[in-house]
Amino acid sequence: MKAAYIIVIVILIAVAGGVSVALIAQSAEQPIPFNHKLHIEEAGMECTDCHLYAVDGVRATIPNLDICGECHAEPLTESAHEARVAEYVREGVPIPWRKVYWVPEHVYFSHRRHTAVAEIACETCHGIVGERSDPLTRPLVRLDMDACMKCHKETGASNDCVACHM
Amino acid sequence: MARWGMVIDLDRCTACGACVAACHQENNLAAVGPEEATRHSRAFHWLRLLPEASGAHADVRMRYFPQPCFHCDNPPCVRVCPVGATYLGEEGIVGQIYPRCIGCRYCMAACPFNAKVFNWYDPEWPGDLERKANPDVSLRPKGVVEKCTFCHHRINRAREEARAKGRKLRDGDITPACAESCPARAIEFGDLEDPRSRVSALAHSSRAFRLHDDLGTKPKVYYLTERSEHGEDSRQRGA
Amino acid sequence: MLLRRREFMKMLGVTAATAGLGACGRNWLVSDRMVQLALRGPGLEREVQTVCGLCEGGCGLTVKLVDDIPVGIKGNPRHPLNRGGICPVGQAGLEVLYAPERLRGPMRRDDGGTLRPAPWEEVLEQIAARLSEVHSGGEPQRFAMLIDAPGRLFYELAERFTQVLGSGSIANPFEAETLPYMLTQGTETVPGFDLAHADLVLSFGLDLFEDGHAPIHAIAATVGTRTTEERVLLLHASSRRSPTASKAAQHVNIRPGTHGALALGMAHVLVREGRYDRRFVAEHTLGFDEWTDDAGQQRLGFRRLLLENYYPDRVAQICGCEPSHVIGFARRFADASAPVAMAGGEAVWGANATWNVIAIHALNALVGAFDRAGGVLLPPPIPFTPLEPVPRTGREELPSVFTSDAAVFASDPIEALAGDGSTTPPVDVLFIVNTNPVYASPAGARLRAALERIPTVVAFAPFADETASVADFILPTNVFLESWHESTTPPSVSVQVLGLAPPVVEPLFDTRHAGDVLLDLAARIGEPAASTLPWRDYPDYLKHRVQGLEKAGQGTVISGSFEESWVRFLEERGWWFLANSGFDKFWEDLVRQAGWWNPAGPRGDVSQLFGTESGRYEFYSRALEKRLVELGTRRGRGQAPLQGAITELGLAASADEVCLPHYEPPAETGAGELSLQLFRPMTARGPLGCVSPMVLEMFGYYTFSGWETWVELSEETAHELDFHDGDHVALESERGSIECVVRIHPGAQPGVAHVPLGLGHRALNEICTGIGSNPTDVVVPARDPLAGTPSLTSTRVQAHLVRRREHGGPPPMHGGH
Amino acid sequence: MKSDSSASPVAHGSAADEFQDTDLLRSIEEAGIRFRVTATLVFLVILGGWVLFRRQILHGLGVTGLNQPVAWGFYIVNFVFFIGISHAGTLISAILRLSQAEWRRPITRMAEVITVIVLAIGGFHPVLDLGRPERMMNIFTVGRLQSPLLWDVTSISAYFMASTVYLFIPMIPDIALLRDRGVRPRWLYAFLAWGWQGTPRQHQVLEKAISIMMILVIPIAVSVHTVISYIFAMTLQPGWHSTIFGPYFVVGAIFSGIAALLVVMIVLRRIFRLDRYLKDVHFDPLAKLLLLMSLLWFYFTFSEYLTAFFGQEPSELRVFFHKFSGPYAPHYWGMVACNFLIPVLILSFRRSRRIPGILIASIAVVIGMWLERLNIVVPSLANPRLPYPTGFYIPSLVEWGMFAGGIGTFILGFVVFGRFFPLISIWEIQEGREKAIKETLERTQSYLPSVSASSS
Repeated sequence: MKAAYIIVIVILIAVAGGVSVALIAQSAEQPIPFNHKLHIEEAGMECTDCHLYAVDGVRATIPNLDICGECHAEPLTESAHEARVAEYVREGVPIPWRKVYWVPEHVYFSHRRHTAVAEIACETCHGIVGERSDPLTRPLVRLDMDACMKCHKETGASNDCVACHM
Repeated sequence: MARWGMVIDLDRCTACGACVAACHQENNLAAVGPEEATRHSRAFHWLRLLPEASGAHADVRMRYFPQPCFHCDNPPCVRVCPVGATYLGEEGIVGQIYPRCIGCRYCMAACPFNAKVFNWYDPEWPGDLERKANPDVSLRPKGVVEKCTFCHHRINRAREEARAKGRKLRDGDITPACAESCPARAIEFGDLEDPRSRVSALAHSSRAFRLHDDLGTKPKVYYLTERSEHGEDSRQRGA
Repeated sequence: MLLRRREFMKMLGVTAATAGLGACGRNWLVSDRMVQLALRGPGLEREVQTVCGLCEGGCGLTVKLVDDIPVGIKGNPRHPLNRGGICPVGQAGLEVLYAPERLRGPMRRDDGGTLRPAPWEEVLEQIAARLSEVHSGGEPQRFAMLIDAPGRLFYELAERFTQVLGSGSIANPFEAETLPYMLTQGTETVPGFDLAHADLVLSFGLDLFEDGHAPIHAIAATVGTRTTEERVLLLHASSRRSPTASKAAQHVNIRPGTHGALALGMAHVLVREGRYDRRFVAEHTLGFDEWTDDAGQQRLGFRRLLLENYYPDRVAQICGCEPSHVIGFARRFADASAPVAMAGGEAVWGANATWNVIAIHALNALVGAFDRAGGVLLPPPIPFTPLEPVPRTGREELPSVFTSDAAVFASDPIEALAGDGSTTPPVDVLFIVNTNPVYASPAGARLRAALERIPTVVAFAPFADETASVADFILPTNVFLESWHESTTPPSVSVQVLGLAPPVVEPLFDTRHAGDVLLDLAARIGEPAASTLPWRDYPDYLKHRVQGLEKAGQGTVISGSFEESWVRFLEERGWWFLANSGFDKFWEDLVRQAGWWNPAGPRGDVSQLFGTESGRYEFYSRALEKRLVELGTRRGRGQAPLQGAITELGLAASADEVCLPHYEPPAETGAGELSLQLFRPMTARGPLGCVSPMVLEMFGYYTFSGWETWVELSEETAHELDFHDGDHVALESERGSIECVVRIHPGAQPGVAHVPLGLGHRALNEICTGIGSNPTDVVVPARDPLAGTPSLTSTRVQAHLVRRREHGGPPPMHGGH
Repeated sequence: MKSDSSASPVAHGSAADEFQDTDLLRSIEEAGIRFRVTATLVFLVILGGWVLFRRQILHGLGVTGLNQPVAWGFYIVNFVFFIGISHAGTLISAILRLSQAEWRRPITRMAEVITVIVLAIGGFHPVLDLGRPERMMNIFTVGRLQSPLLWDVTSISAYFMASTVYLFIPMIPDIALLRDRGVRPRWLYAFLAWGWQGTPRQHQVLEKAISIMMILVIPIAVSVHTVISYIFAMTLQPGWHSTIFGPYFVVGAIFSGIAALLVVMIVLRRIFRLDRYLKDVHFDPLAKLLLLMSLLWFYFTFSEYLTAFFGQEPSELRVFFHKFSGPYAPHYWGMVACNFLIPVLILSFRRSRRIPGILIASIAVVIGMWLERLNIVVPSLANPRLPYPTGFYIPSLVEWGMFAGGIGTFILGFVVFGRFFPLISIWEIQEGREKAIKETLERTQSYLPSVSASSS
């Protein structure tokens, strides 16, 4: 009799383990270790300097080549990684950044509505990226439905399903 | 809050089908193909043109109703949905939440107006037709029920514009795809609760009637009958 | 704020639970294609104005682009023609742009006879060589061109090309019917019908809201831009109970082809009850009362012809309707303040089309509906920069290949090429530009055989359609969204409008606009083409021609929602909109708004509308009399040339009547028991509509049918032939047979089978090939004796069952209970 | 065919020593080749069903015959059909036990087994019907109790729980018997026997449990089928939205339940040669009950369609004539024949109320009741209220495959159950032999005063 119980427990543990491994593997490897902290504090930049459309676009977008190219056409420091950026810029090949913050395909999230209209700071949803010097491999703040709805309830924004599920 | 509704003037509508096509393109519907459409009758639109005949042989008259979802205030489909995938929103929109719908199709059986449709197979667009998809409207996978949404992505967009400009929503800010494409300007859309809006004016006109309003579902799409001098008023002929 | 431990554990727990229960909640069935679609750029939106190139209607469109990818097409609310309205085919513009199997580059037929892709350079060099060979070979008339161009500018460029390299043999196989207006009004083009101000429209055979040259303009003008109370009153006479017929205030179901008789019956009532415009008839018409010709003979007047022959009972017997209908229509027509009578659709597709239209247009003359708001107007041609004449060196006397004496006035270009299938075609090099005659013309099969015998056939088309697949060279053209394109005032529209638009997107494949190719060929051939076609490319040519428009200073670029009456009001008071700063600003405005228009209202002087010798509306057509006498003498009937010509052409009229509006019975060919009548639903507009899956799926949208050609039968006919709704039947004539699905329509006429045009392609792209059937395959064309155009509605067919409806109850056309 | 000459009618003595109900264990002890062959054959049918279901998951519901107006078809029809048969079990065995009808003893377990298996199959059918089966758990995580489908889920799971318990409790003594006889796999019987020693205390508790379950199961069973009818009745569709649906479905369920029970009894009697236990005396009352239910069913059907026709509402009439003279006429008249004509003709005459006759009538009723569900679901969907074209429905291979899979699961369930547990309840038969005769004697004496007064 005990054997049966044991088998069931073992199965459960295996499944849980497998899932957590899968979750960790989900974390993305960035092609170039980008240091947010360096850019914000030393270079004194703002989020919207690189993520141009964070305020007036639907998607904030990851900066493309010519934004990086503005400063990094030639290497500013000696770090090897930064040299690779200049190399990318010279070849004109877009840097294959990995997108870390996802909104599921069936959700319509517009940055402008949150940043421009509701004046929400970037950190609320993206976590304090400014202080991270190592590259982002996993979302700092888990963006799930409960989080969004909780915030919507607090700020009085509509929790009508069709507001986000278009 | 608002109570979105629509008025379709049958006296103006010329059955040209522009609304059917506009809805099809705006909401990324996909054609199901000849085999599925003719042999299995699975072709579907969110807005259909209903032919209704009245009168006998020689002087039969066809009347064409553009029929979107009526977004009833007392919707039979919402009552029966086991998971709350279809629900009556705060502003009167009967929403259909695709990620929650389990595809049991009970709402299709319950809707007296057949306003709900279903993707029997995964929708495909031959060649690279996908690239034309409207990014504002999500693509629905197979197995979920879908319906006319009164183009609520346009409602949200108009609200966003209005809020960005710091003003309230005005009548006429929002035109669904069907109303926008209609050459005869037969479709009006607006807030039924706002007494100054065109829609509520028309909805209270003497010519206004609703299809099967005896069922108590309180539909929010009003039709205006054809005016007699433009042809026998079919309402008197016992539609 | 690292991922908090509690959150991590909770997430782990939830995931374990769901994993354990079979990954519920996660959408693992959503294919990645959908996820990847959502990952576009920032989602920046902009809107661009353009003009629809999918049919001749010339509607103004607004294309919504997100990150430079077109995602939506809607009507341009400011465009004067459609005022924001758009038809289903227009909406499918993006489905045509991204349609599968679009030609990706030029194709050339190798000696093995198969079409192989080839580079542009090589192909153009070879074509240029062939052209200069023909040009210098002393027989320039061996080069001809068939073209269907929605815009005058492109047509004039092509015409210039054929004049300089050939003998001007250029023809539009599907030209609008201009002969009746030329005979009565003396105009070269179809006059404009001012639908925006008419309060009653009497349409014969023309489903105003579905068919015709610009249906969306018709809807917008008669209904869209007006309040419900002012909406137009539509009287409709046709043999089919179409949606427009059901929309009309009154619809009379008449026998096919008898539209002319009904018009004359109404004219009889107008004249007998004296409800016609006496002043207009007296001052501006000819041949109404008895008159003596220059030979001193007393000639029959139109009045007496009407009173003697077309009394309501006889007309009702001809048309198969009630005399009260004829009288009622006439009185309602006369009582209206701004009535206008129009002909189209099945009335102009018969062998007696010209006679029908002459009789119908006579009604407009009787109520004096010329040169007044809501009546018949003649919009002057758009003042483009005129082109200097082509330097003709000894080519004047060479006739165009397409003129032949088969018919009295003109002849069918396809018939001239196709011949009787065995003769060697009169052409060595043939250009076929943006038209598909092998599919669309009843003589398509013979034409196809002829094309195979023509040494060089160059087809300009975006798809490898039926005509292109027979050609030696296929030069892929752009879909209208990919190139500069223009469209001028569609026939029967009273507003002068020019639609001119730059490309909305970069061409998807290696395709070019036909205009660019012609200019490129001219440059390659060198003199004399290079000098007469000096423009660098098509936009350059357009710019050159539009300069004249800016100098003329009339009309305005489409901007803001100026009501046309306001524009005219200002113009009458000397305000000229275009006195703005120079051509470049004008050009930039024109291109941004993709259109110019001039609300050409009444000219104030009626006689300007009549180009006849007498300067009047000729009930008795002198031009027709002159040409018939010529034909009579040429055919050796010297002593009574008129009567000789009548017997020669097999007309039913007597010598007195022939030049007056009279009724000619419709010709009937074949021996079947059903009269085959064709119609064009809204979803069959333009040649490219059917590459879009949406258009095909909603092809019969008002009968819940799609992807199939149907035949509308009346209940009695279906009962006689034992057909049920939904059965598949074959309609046969001596030329072949087509398969259709039976739709029992409660209002259909017994003994008449109505079949929609638009489907039945054998080659276009994989989506529409083999879908439905093409009714022109079974049409046995009788010929219109005057205009020479083949008739589409003169065939009698035999119907027999192919297979029963496979399943369940019939989809009742009239919608059940 | 009287065949009980061999065993003396009255046997006494404790169950353990002279145990003569050996043939009841035949299905367990001699479960040789025939069991394996039938099991594998039926398993293949079910496997075919799963392969088709996998195809449906990958391609979508398009592989079925469902289409735009007719959104429900075979799966819902079979769902109602299988749950209908489930009323064979608990309801009938509970009523027979309640009325202490002695002839119930060999029947009750078979009935309860039918219920449990068919409930499992029927309960799974709505999952087959889902467009997104992987979101099935949404019903529990975000379920809305206001939806008739949720009432349905709750009532069916309650009924399944109740009828499993109601099946298991009376089996405990038999399992203990098997445990004592050392039938392989011993651990199964040891575990399931739950430590039964047959002490009077345990008997008393067992009797009490059975009587509680008896009372409990009847209302649940009635509620299950009323709630299934509410799925249709709660909508506004013509032909569905009528008050008679609740009782109509319950009557239909009992009707098809009895028919299914009779079929199973006859088949098992034939296979396991149980004619010593299932005599005519068992079949005759059930057959009469079937006849009664056929008349009752006809009464309900007649009144439903008369009200629809007499009311002359256009949408109702459209559905009505769709069944009477339209494309569903063969199904409709087939149903009336199978449910009313055949059973009444066969069962109302003693001569034809024999086992073969009963078999024919029962099979006709099972088919008739399946047709009845089809006649209810599809025509109402095929005739929309608005002037849409009339719909049609042609089941596809996948749907037929799933139906065969369902029936296969039913047969497999029985075969496997028969392999491990006795199909007739042994201890009740023995208890019948020992106590039942005395009890019935006392009971009849208690209410027949003249017999007790003469005291002879």
